[in-house]
Amino acid sequence: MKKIINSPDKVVSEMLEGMEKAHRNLVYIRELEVITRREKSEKVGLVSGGGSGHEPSHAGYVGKGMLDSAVAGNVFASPSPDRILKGIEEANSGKGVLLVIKNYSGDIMNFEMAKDLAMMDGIEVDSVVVRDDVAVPDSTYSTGRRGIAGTVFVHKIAGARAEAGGTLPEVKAAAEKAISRIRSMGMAMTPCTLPGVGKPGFSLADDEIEIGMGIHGEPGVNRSHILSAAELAEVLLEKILADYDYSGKEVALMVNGLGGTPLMELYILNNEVERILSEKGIKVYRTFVGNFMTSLEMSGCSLTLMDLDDELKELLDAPCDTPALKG
Amino acid sequence: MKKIINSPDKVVSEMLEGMEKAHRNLVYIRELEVITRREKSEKVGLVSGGGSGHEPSHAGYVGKGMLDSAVAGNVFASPSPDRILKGIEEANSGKGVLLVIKNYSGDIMNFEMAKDLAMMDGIEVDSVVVRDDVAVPDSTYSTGRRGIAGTVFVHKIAGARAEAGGTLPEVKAAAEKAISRIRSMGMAMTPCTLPGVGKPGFSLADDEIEIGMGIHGEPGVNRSHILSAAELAEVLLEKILADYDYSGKEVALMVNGLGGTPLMELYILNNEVERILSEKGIKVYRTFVGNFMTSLEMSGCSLTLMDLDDELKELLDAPCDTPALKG
Amino acid sequence: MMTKKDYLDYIELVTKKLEENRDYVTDLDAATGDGDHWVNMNMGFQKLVASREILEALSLKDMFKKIGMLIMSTVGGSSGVLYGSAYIKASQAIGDKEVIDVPLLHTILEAKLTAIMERGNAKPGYKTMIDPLYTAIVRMKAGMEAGMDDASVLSEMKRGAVEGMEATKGMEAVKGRATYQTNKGVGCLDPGAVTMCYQLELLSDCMKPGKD
Amino acid sequence: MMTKKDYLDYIELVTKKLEENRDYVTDLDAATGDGDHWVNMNMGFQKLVASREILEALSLKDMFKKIGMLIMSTVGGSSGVLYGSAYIKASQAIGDKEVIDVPLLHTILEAKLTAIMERGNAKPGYKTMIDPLYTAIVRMKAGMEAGMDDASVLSEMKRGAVEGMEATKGMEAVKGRATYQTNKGVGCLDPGAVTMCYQLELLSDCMKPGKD
Ligand SMILES: Nc1ncnc2c1ncn2[C@@H]1O[C@H](COP(=O)(O)OP(=O)(O)O)[C@@H](O)[C@H]1O
Ligand SMILES: Nc1ncnc2c1ncn2[C@@H]1O[C@H](COP(=O)(O)OP(=O)(O)O)[C@@H](O)[C@H]1O
Ligand SMILES: [Mg+2]
Ligand SMILES: [Mg+2]
Ligand SMILES: [Mg+2]
Ligand SMILES: [Mg+2]
Repeated sequence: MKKIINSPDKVVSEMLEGMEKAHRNLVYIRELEVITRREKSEKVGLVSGGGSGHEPSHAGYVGKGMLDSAVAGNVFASPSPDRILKGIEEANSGKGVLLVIKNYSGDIMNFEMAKDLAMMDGIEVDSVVVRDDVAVPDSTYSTGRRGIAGTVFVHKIAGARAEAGGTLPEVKAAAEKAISRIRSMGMAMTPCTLPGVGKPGFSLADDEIEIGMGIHGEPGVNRSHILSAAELAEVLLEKILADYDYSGKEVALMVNGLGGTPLMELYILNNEVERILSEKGIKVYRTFVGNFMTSLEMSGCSLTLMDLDDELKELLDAPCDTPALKG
Repeated sequence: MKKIINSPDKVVSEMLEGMEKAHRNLVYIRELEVITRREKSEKVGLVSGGGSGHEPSHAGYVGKGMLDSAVAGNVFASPSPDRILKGIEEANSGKGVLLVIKNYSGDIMNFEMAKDLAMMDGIEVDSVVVRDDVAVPDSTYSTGRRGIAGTVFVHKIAGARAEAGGTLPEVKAAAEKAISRIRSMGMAMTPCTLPGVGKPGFSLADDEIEIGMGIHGEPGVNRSHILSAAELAEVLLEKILADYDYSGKEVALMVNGLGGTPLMELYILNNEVERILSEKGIKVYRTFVGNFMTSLEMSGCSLTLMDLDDELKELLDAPCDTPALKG
Repeated sequence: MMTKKDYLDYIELVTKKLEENRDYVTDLDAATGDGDHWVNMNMGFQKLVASREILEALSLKDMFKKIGMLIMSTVGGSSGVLYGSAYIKASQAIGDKEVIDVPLLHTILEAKLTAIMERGNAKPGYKTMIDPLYTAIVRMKAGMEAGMDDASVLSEMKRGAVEGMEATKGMEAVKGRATYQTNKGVGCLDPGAVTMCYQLELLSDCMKPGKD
Repeated sequence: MMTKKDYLDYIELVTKKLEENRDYVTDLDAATGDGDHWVNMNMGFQKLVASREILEALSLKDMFKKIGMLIMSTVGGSSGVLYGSAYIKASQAIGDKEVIDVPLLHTILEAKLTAIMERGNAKPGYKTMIDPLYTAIVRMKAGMEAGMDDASVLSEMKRGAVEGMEATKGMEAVKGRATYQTNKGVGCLDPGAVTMCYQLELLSDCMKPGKD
C-alpha cells in the first residue's frame, strides 16, 4: 500500500489537522473530528458529514455560503452520534440546524441518533437525505438509493439559502427542492485501498470497468469493457436521463473525479457530455469539473445533473468561499 | 491503459474543447491549442504553456489576475512556435507580453523561436524562465534546473502585477523576484502512462518511491523505501531548505499532488510540513493544497516554498478568478 | 455465570478471534459492501481492550453502558451505532445485578436485539447481524422453556447463532450496503452476521459451567 | 541522386522504420527522459506521409521548407523545433536545384547541423541527435576530399552516423532531459541520436546508385 500517511488509524485526525493549518477560516475540533468555521454567523446552521476518504467532501465545503460544520467518520464509516452532536452544537446560533445526510444506513442511524440527542438539548434540528445515485434502484422496501456527488450541490443550494437569512424550514425546502432535481451516476476503473486494510477492496481486469460503482467501492450494476469517453458519457447519461426528464431544462452539470483520475480525462468527458446534452436540447447553465466527492485514490468518475429554475440558479450563483469551492 | 479518452492523438484538442465548454470565460483557439480569455483587458499580456498532461497547468490559470493565454503542446512536449505565437498575439493589447517558460530545452527553444517571430511582427515580448526544482543540480554548463509547480506562483505574482497596471519591465521584475525566491522538490510513488505510448514510462517496486522525480516521469535523484508522511516532509524540505535560507521568513507553501494522489494524503503531508517549518521558525503565510501541476495520473507530490515580502504578499493576495485558482 | 472480569476476558477473546479472521471478514464486506467491517469491529474491540481498567472499575450495568458508548464513538458506521445502542439498552436491563447467569444473558440478548432492530429499522431475514442474534435467542428461549440445563441452553444458543449466520447467505439484503447490488448479495454471507456469530459463539463458550 | 519523389519515398521508409522500433525508442527516452520521443517523431512523420500530395507539388526548396514547418508545428517538443529549424535552413541551401546529388546532400546536412546547433545551443559530444549527424558529416567530407566514389562516400556517411549514435552511450548529457539524471544518462543511448541515425542510414540507402 503506497500512501502518504503515518499510521492507518491516524489518517482522519492528521488530515483534519492539516486542513486546519492550510485554511485559516477553519477550526478543527480534535477527538470529535469536526471541522467548523472560525467566524460564526447568525443564521441557520448547515451540517454534513460522513465517512472519510471522500475529500474534499465534506470538510472542504465548510465556509461562507456552504456548510457550518463537517463531521468526519473513520474511512468509509459514518461518524458517531457524539461527533455529529458536536458538529450540530458548533453550527447552532439559535436559529436551528439542518443536517444533510447521504443515504447509507450507517449515516442515517448515526445522524438520526445525533438529531435526537441535540433535540433533547433543546436545539432545533431537521434533516434531509440525499439519494441521487440512479445506479441503484429506488424502492420503498429497501435502503434505497445512495447519496453521492450530488450532495455537493445540496450543500451549495442550502448553504446559499441559509446565508441569505432563510429560516430552517426555508433552508430545508431549498435542500429538498435540489435533492428532488438531482441525479447522478458513476463508474470506476481501478479499486481503492482502505488504509486500515492495506489491499484493494476489489479487482478489475486490465480491460474492465465497473458501471454504477458506489463511492465506497460498493459493487456496481455491471462490468463492461473499457469504454471511450464518448461511449462512457452515453452510458452514464442514459441512466440519468431515463430516471428524470431533463429535456428542455437548464441544468448544472458536475463531472466529478473519484480521486485518481486526471483532470485531463474529466475535461475530455465533459466535452462529450455537453455534446450529448445539447443534442438532446438540455442547456448547461454551469459546469463543475474536478474532484468533488472522491473514493480515496480510485480512478473513475461520476456525472451529476441538477434541473435549475430561477431560484436554484440564484442560489447556485450566490458567492461562496470554502477550500474546495469558491466563487 | 485505462483512460477516459477517445483516441490518444486527440486528447489535447478534446480536453481544451471540454475546458472551453466548462468555463464561460475561456475561449479555445482550435488547431493552435491555445486557451485565452474571453474578455480582453488593456494590460501587459501574460502567456505560459508547455506540454499537456500537467492539468490544471496551464489553461486552468487563464483568467483575471493570472494568465491571458495558455499554449498547450502534445502530452509532455513543448508547444510549437506557431502555437505560442498565436498565444502571444491573443494576449497582446499593445502593452507587450511576458512569457513564463519552464526550464526544459524543448520549451526554451520553442518559446524563444516564437518570441523572435512575435518581435518580427512588432510585438514587444520578454520572457522569464522558472527553474525551481532543487532535485536537479544547478550549473551554468548544463540545461540547469527544471521548472515545476512553483511556476503557478509565478503566474499568480506576475498576473497580479499585470492586472494592477504594471509595465512589461515591472511585470517581468515581479516574476523574476518570485522565481528567485521559489524552490520546489517532488517525489513519485507510481508511474504515468502517455496516451500515445500505452504503457507506464517506468516502474517502481511495491515498496519503492522515487525522490526528485520530474513532472514528466524523468528519473529522480534516488529511490527510497516507502516513507511515512513525516519522513517524506523531512526529506523533501531538507533539500529545499539546504538550497535557500527560508529561516525567519514568511512563506507561501504549496503542497501539490501529481494527479493520482488523494487530497487526504496531501493534507496529512501538509500537517507534517507545517510542523517542521514552524519548528524551524519559518512562518507559513498562506498554504495551497491540491493538484496544481500534475503528471497525468502519477501518484506523488511536490512541495514548493516562496519567500514573501510585503510586495509579494500583496500580489499573492490580489484577487484572481481562474478555473483552478480563485480568491 | 459470568462476572465483570469474565466478561472482559470474553471481550479479549472476541478481539483475538477478530484478529485471526481479518482477511475473511474484510473480504466478505468487500464483496457486498465497502470492505471496512473488519476495520470497524477491530477498532472498536481494540478500544475496549485498551479501556479494560476503566471498565473493570464500573458496576456491571455501567460497564455495559460504557462499552456501548466506547463502541459507538470509536467505530462509527453501521456497526458502531448498532452495537452502541445494543449495549446501552442491555445496560438498562441489567439493573443492579453483578453476575450474568443464563436468564440474565437471555434478557441482555433480547434487549440488544430490540435495540438493533429499532435503531436500524430492520427485522430478521434482512441479511444483517440481526439474523444470528435472533436465531440464537429463539433457540435459547426454546431450550429454557423446555427445561434444559444451562450447558444445553448455551449450546442451543450457539447452534442458533451459527444457523442464523449461515442463513444470511441465501437472503436478499434489505438494509445496508449489500442492497446496492443487483443480486442483493445473495450467495454471500453478511459480514455483520459473521462477526455477531463469533461473539455469540464465544459468549456461549465463556458461560460454560467449567468457566464459572 | 534523389528526386523530390525519391525523397518522399525515403520519408515513408523512415516512417516504417520508426513504426518498427516503437518500443525500443520509447524505452530509451523513458530511461533518460520523458518517454515521448517516439510518439513525437512518429506523429511528425505520419503527418509528412499524410501531406505527400501537397509536398510533391512544391519545388524541392519549398518542399524542404514545408517539411520543416509541418514537423515543427505537428511535433512540438525538442525534436519538433530542432528538425523544423534544420529543414528550414536546409531549404535555403537548396536554391533552385531539383535533384539531390552527393555534394548537395552534404550541403543540406551541414545546414541542418548548423541549424540544430544554433537552435539548441549545443555541440557534438553533448549526447544529442547532433552526434550521429556530426560524425556522419565528418566521415562524408573526408571521403569526398579523398576522392571516393559516391557509393563509398555514402557508406562512410552511414558508418559515421552509426558511430556517432553509438558514442552517445558513453557521453554525459549536457542538454535535454537526460541532464536531470544524477549519472547524466551515461550508459544509455540518446533516443534523439538513435532516430537521427535511422534517418541518415536510410538516406544513405536511398541515395545508392542503384536507386538513382
Ligand atoms: N439497518 C441495519 N440493521 C441491522 N444491521 C445492519 C443495518 N445496516 C447494516 N447492518 C449490519 O452492519 C454490517 C456492516 O457494518 P459496517 O461495515 O461496519 O458498516 P458500514 O455498512 O457503515 O460500512 C452489515 O453487514 C449488517 O450486518
Ligand atoms: N538542446 C538540444 N540540442 C540538440 N538536441 C537536443 C537538445 N535537447 C534535446 N535534444 C534531442 O532531443 C531528443 C529528445 O526529443 P523529444 O523526446 O522528442 O523531446 P523532449 O525532450 O522535449 O521530450 C534528445 O534525445 C536529444 O537528442
Ligand atoms: Mg463503512
Ligand atoms: Mg517531451
Ligand atoms: Mg462496511
Ligand atoms: Mg522526450
